[in-house]
Amino acid sequence: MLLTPILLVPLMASLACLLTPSRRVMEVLNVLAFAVALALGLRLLNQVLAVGFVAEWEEFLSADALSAWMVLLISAVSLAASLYAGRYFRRDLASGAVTPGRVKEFFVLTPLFAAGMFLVVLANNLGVMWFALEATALSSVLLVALYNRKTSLEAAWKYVMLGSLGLALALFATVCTYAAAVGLQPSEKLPSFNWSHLMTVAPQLDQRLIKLAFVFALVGYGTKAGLAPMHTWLPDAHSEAPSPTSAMLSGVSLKIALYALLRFHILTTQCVDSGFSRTLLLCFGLFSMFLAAPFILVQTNLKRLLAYSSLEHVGLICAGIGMNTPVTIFGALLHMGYHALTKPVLFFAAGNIHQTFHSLELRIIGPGVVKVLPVTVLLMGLAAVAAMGLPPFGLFYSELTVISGGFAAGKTFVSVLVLVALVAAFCGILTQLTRILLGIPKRERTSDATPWDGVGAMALLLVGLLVFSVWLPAPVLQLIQQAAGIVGGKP
Amino acid sequence: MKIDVLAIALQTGLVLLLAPLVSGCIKNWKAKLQNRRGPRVWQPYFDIIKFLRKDMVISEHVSWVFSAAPYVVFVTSLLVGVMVPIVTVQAPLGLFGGALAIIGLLALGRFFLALGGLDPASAFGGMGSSREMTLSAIAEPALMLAIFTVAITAGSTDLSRIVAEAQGSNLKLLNPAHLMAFAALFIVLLAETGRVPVDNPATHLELTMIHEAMLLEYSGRYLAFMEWGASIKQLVLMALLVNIFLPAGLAGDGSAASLGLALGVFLLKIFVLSGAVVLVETVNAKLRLFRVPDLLSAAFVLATLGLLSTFLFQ
Amino acid sequence: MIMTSLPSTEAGTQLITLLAALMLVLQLLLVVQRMLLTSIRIFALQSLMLAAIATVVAYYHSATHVYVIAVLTIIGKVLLLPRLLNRLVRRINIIQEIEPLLNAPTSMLICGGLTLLGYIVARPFTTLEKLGNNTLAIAITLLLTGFFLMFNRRKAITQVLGLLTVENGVMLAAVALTTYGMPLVVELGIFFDVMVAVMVLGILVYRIRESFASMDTSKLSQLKG
Amino acid sequence: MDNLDTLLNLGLLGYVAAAAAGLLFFRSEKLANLFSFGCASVAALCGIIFSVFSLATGAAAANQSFELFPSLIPYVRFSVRPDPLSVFFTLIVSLLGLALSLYSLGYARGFYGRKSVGVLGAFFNVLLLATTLVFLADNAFFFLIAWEIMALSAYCLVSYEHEKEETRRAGVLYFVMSHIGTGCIMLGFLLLFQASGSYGFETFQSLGDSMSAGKRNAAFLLFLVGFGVKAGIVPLHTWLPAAHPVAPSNVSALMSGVLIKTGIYGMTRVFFDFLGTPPNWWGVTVLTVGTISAVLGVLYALMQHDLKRLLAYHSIENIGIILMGLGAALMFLHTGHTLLASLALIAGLYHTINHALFKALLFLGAGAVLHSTHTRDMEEMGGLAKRMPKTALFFLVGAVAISALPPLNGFISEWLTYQSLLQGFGTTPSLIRLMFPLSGAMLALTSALAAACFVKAFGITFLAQPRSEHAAHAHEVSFTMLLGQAILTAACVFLGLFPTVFLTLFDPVTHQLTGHQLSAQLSVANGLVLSGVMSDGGTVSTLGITLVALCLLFVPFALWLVFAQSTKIRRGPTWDCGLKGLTPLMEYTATGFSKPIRMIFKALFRPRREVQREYDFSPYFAKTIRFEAHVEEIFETRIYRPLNRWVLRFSRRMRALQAGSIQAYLIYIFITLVLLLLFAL
Repeated sequence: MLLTPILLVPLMASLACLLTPSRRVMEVLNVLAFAVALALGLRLLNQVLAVGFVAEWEEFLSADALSAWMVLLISAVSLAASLYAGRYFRRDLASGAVTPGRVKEFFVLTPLFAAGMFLVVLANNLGVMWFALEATALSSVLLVALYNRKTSLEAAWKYVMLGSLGLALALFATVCTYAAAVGLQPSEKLPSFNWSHLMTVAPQLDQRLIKLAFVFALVGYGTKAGLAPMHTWLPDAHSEAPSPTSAMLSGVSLKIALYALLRFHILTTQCVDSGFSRTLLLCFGLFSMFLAAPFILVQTNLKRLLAYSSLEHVGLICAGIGMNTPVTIFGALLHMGYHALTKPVLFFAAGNIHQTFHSLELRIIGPGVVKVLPVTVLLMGLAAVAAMGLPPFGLFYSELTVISGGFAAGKTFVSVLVLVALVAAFCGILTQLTRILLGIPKRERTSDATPWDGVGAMALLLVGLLVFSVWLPAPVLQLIQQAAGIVGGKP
Repeated sequence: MKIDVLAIALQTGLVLLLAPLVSGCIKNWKAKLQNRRGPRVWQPYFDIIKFLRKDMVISEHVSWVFSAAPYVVFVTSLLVGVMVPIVTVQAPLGLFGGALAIIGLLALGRFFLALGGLDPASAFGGMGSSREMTLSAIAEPALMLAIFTVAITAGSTDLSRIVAEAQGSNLKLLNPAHLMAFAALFIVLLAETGRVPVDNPATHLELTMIHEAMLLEYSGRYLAFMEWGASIKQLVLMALLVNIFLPAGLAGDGSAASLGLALGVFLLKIFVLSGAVVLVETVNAKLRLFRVPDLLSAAFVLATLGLLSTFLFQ
Repeated sequence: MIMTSLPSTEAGTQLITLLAALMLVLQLLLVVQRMLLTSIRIFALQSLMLAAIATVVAYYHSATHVYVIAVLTIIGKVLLLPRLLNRLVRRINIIQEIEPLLNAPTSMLICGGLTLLGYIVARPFTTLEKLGNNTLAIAITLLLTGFFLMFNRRKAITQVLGLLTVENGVMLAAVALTTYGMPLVVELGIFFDVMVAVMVLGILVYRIRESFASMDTSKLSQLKG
Repeated sequence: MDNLDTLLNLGLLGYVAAAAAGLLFFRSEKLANLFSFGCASVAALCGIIFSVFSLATGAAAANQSFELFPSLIPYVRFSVRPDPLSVFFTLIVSLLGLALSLYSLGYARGFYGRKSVGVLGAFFNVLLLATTLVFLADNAFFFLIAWEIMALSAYCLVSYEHEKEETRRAGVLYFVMSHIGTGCIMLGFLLLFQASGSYGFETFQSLGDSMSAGKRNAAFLLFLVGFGVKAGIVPLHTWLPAAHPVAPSNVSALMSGVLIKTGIYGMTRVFFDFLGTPPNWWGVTVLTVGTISAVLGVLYALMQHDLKRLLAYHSIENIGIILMGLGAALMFLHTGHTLLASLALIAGLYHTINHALFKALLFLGAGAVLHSTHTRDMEEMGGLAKRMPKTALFFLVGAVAISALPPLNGFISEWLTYQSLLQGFGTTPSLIRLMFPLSGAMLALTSALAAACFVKAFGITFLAQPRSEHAAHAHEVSFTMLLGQAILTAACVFLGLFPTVFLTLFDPVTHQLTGHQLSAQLSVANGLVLSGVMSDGGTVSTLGITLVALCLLFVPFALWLVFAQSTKIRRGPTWDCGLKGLTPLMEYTATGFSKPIRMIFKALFRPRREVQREYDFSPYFAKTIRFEAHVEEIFETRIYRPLNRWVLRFSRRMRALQAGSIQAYLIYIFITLVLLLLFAL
């Protein structure tokens, strides 16, 4: 009995927050919930390594290596976000940017959002996975629209419209997959729609239907994952949402949609042996990376800059998996972990800057933030160095693994494209952040700049990132290799 | 290849004594050509002795570099004098430096001369140094290419080997490569020693001087060393030119008779070359400063043609 | 239920094909429709057709849980949703839909093209359908035209309607392709999701209406670059 | 053997301890300064002892690799292989590390109160550590990690004084170009990894022969561009004159002295060790690039009146000279003349260490001048020789060395380069051999122009009258700064006078790369004289020349004895054509000094000058005249600025894609879906 508590704990926290009036209690509840979820995630990790496939409620909930790795990511990012949210909303309330009702709404919806994500990852049935993803979409819409400003409403509207459309297409893909399963044994009343069962029967499925299903899944779940032509909602939603939410959105919710897409990818590679789904993933991944670079270069809004950088990293993960060799998939999954630890720090720092300068426009923030918020800028600098893929941090290692895997597998041209996109993004981020972080501030900032704010969450994540960059513990390594095996198509 | 101190001493003395004579002759013959009586041939000796005896007036702005410059110029010129084969095939100091070392030492002398010009904080000294360094920089590639042409045929930059190789085969000068190299080196000689087409040694207009402008602030024995160094440098370049391209008459062994003969032949050759220089000086007017690079690039083209012809017309 | 005494599945297939065709016609009507309230009514009618198809399928395959789906569709999509949307429209009192992105003739042309595309895509799968031939093609066409409707209109409500028709198309495919429909828990999940989605959209439309004083989505374009 | 490795570990740990100390004593500046730079000099000393002993005793030749610390990540081994080439470059970085750390002890005092010295010390040590690891790394992964950390710490040091906008822009330009270079290097190593299957350098050994020609040439070009950006060869050099002047002086000395050499190390390691026998066009390309870099480097240096910018351009020139040596060596390897290749390689490497020494010395001198006059502009200096005599002497020694004038080390390495170019003429029958003498002539032009440039640099900065208040009140710098400069001066003089002694250290390096040990052949008359490799290609002995020069000094002394015994020396005003006395404004300025060269090379510089005159009452006598002269940096204006403008314009046009209307976004998805349905199925 391990999977259901992971789901129930956040739900209980959400309900509890609904009932308690005081904000302090809600903060503590959230942090506790996600701390417990993280602990459970770690136990799940050990169990998955031992058993390989954990199932409950006669296989309604199941967890293999890939989902265990996802559970870890979700709980880590959510814990960091909830740690940061406490101080963040205290300052927002003080400055009147948000009403207590909305803060309560935040503390209720965030665990719901996380629970939805846990369900996506733990659901064995594709339909339930779709349902869970729809739940996360709906809960995060109201989080994006928390500030009730004109722009955040606009961002929420686009987020919900594009999201729901994407999920409708994904539903069609689920229907087609189920139809293929039904087509296989017409006699049996209701064949089981569990993913594990589908995997066993995959080679006999009707190839054309599975390919149609993958196309719709790619466009549907791709929209939720923010792949290139369908990414347009991503910068709006991430820049308008409150920082803890945009950290969760950017850090892990994109990867959950990518996880769903991967389930279809694995199914298609099992059924259609040609590299159909692989080449599509690769093309969309590369397109996302190359599309992100120009936007980063001429970006005027800080959070949109970070959103496009997330788009680029998701593109890299997608391309890594698209190259479909054990090394590149291992690199891509590892990159998911490192990115999940790095991106929230950047968003928390952006949150601090937003609350101090009351704007996200790079022109208004202007040079010299280091003189106003020295500690935040130091941590943001370290996270930016990591996000740019420079050595002391793990992202360099995972990016190089993906590219060298591509070279070893003979896909030279594609790997060169990946490297070119990474260098372009590096130049963009460096020029933009240097312009605002270093130098002397234009006009003297008022007193409301409290340098030591929200530093705890950021420092925790950075220390985690540094530790995992240098030392990759054996169980985590084994888990990722197992997950890579699953994605790579070995059962 | 060993160093005998006697040969060094003798050659130093010879160079010291001969240099003022050569510049004196040139001044004298030039005056005669312009049907003036001109200063007597021994005048430079008296000038040097006069300068040595006079008191020195040094500008108050200068640092120690100003007083170090004359010694550096004088000693580098003497060193080069000893490295060049004048009367014997094997130059006394040949082991310690070949053609490249000579170019380097001349450059060192020029470096300190230019610094000496800049130190007294006068516009003329600055102008002289700037022009001197520029023109010598433009002349350098032509000089190096000419040396390369000659060195390639001899397979080494060691002057004695070059002279020995030139002496061995018959009249080398007719070979087109050597002819062009000689012409290029002659133009470089005019530029390096500040002769008319490039710079007028006898002018009093500070704005037109190049070499003399740097010496304006010098007086007394510093001026003597500077003048003497300049004339030694002139003698050395002429000797270089003459002995590489017309190596006839250089003494192989150290016997007195062959040395005497070699000295006679050397003096003849030097005076013929001085005559040529005087002729060029009287015939040409001084070029504008920014026309001199064209002259020197002509020298560079000549040297390149010389280099090409080493293997084209073999 | 009048259809109790139908003798053979062949008649059922014809009935389903007829109902599906009717759904397609309603969809095309929706594309050219100007009035908001009538659009909502057309959507309700379309959902009714879907429920009818569900009952026919349930009857022929005697699958009890498909009946539940049909009933839920009727309650939800035919009664509840239109009433919610009507109340929303009346409270925001916007009646007339101003000029859509593409005028009527071009829209119709595009819908024709999309129908052609639907058939091309659905052609290899005709063998799979048990009841009613090429309902999958109609389902895909409904999906694509619903999609087209979403970006052809400026009004938020019409965009929601477009989304719901897309969802109808998917449900039609579910009914047509799978002989006994999807497992009940999945169907329930999908149904409740649609309900919650519309409620959330309602909240958002209301809030946008409050701060923007108009439901024209072209005003929602400040976030650039 | 193992005590050498422990010495190396001690050195590396020393840097780490120094960096940690810098951060630890963040609060108190004196402690941070003392500990970080003190430990750094001790670590550098260990490095020197390690490299000299392992080169001298041939221990480096055994070149077995050992692991610094166990790696906890798969596929990565932090292994180090001190083979002769790496140890030679470690010697350079350690020698400079020692001198610069001592110098920084004094220099950092200038930052007390203004900036945090702990951070400077920390990053300084991280840079030294990363550079040493770059030289010693044994597999591509560790090399790239050390390379990127080096670039990152150099960026942090360059933008140390980030208050000025110019510093930030230079820092970004440096890091962007360096990262693009690193991208190329990464691709090169991946091509090798693809061919060899593993990251270790030992598997890359002469891998070129087994690779396909296309991949081999691609790898060569990638490495040339990648390492070329870091070395600063001409088309890729624009970051160098921007980054060096703005960095603190001890950092720009380190960057100019060592960081550029990592590019040279990379090229040597890859071209000679990995890519097997080179085709002819490789050598020709490197030689041409070297020649162009040398000539353009010195020409642009002449036009500068910012002292550190002038020195930065000279780094480009000297890198060009080094590349000439390497290019010639590659061409000889192609034609099989391994003996000549070793000579050319020795010339290149000898000039690498020479340049490291005298360039660092000059930057330290410039730093001392900047420290006391608070300006880099030469037009505001002058007369510093009397006020800062020791710095002036050290700067003069540096200037003489860099202009390749005889008694010092610059002359020796250029002499070796000339010898290899000369001997190269006979090696190939084809017209290519014409390149050797022509590049020799260009080398001569370069060194002559360098001499002119350093007459300007030394003369305008140190001689004549001070042109500004700052210069007038300049004072000599502290003892440690002078000590740093003294060490480098001593090294320059030693390398100049005793080349044959130093050449013995080259034997293991040339033996590893080209299979020959030349030091015996090159030293004649028991080490007094240095000779070319051909039987009697020409000899030179700087020691001999200096001794004879000292003897010849007797002649002026004798003349003084005979004639000038009773003369007196009087100090008088400089000749001013009878005006009422010379003011500092009448002196020759840096711009004036380089005027003739600017006129001769008009086509290259395209000089622009604006003169604004302000008249008071009569149109004939201007009240104030403002003169402004600009020289156009063609690479900047022709290549980099248009490229930058085009990229930004393209990106702004891409921004239109995200125009804000939800209809557009829906259309994007619709089109993707339709296209996929039509074509992908």
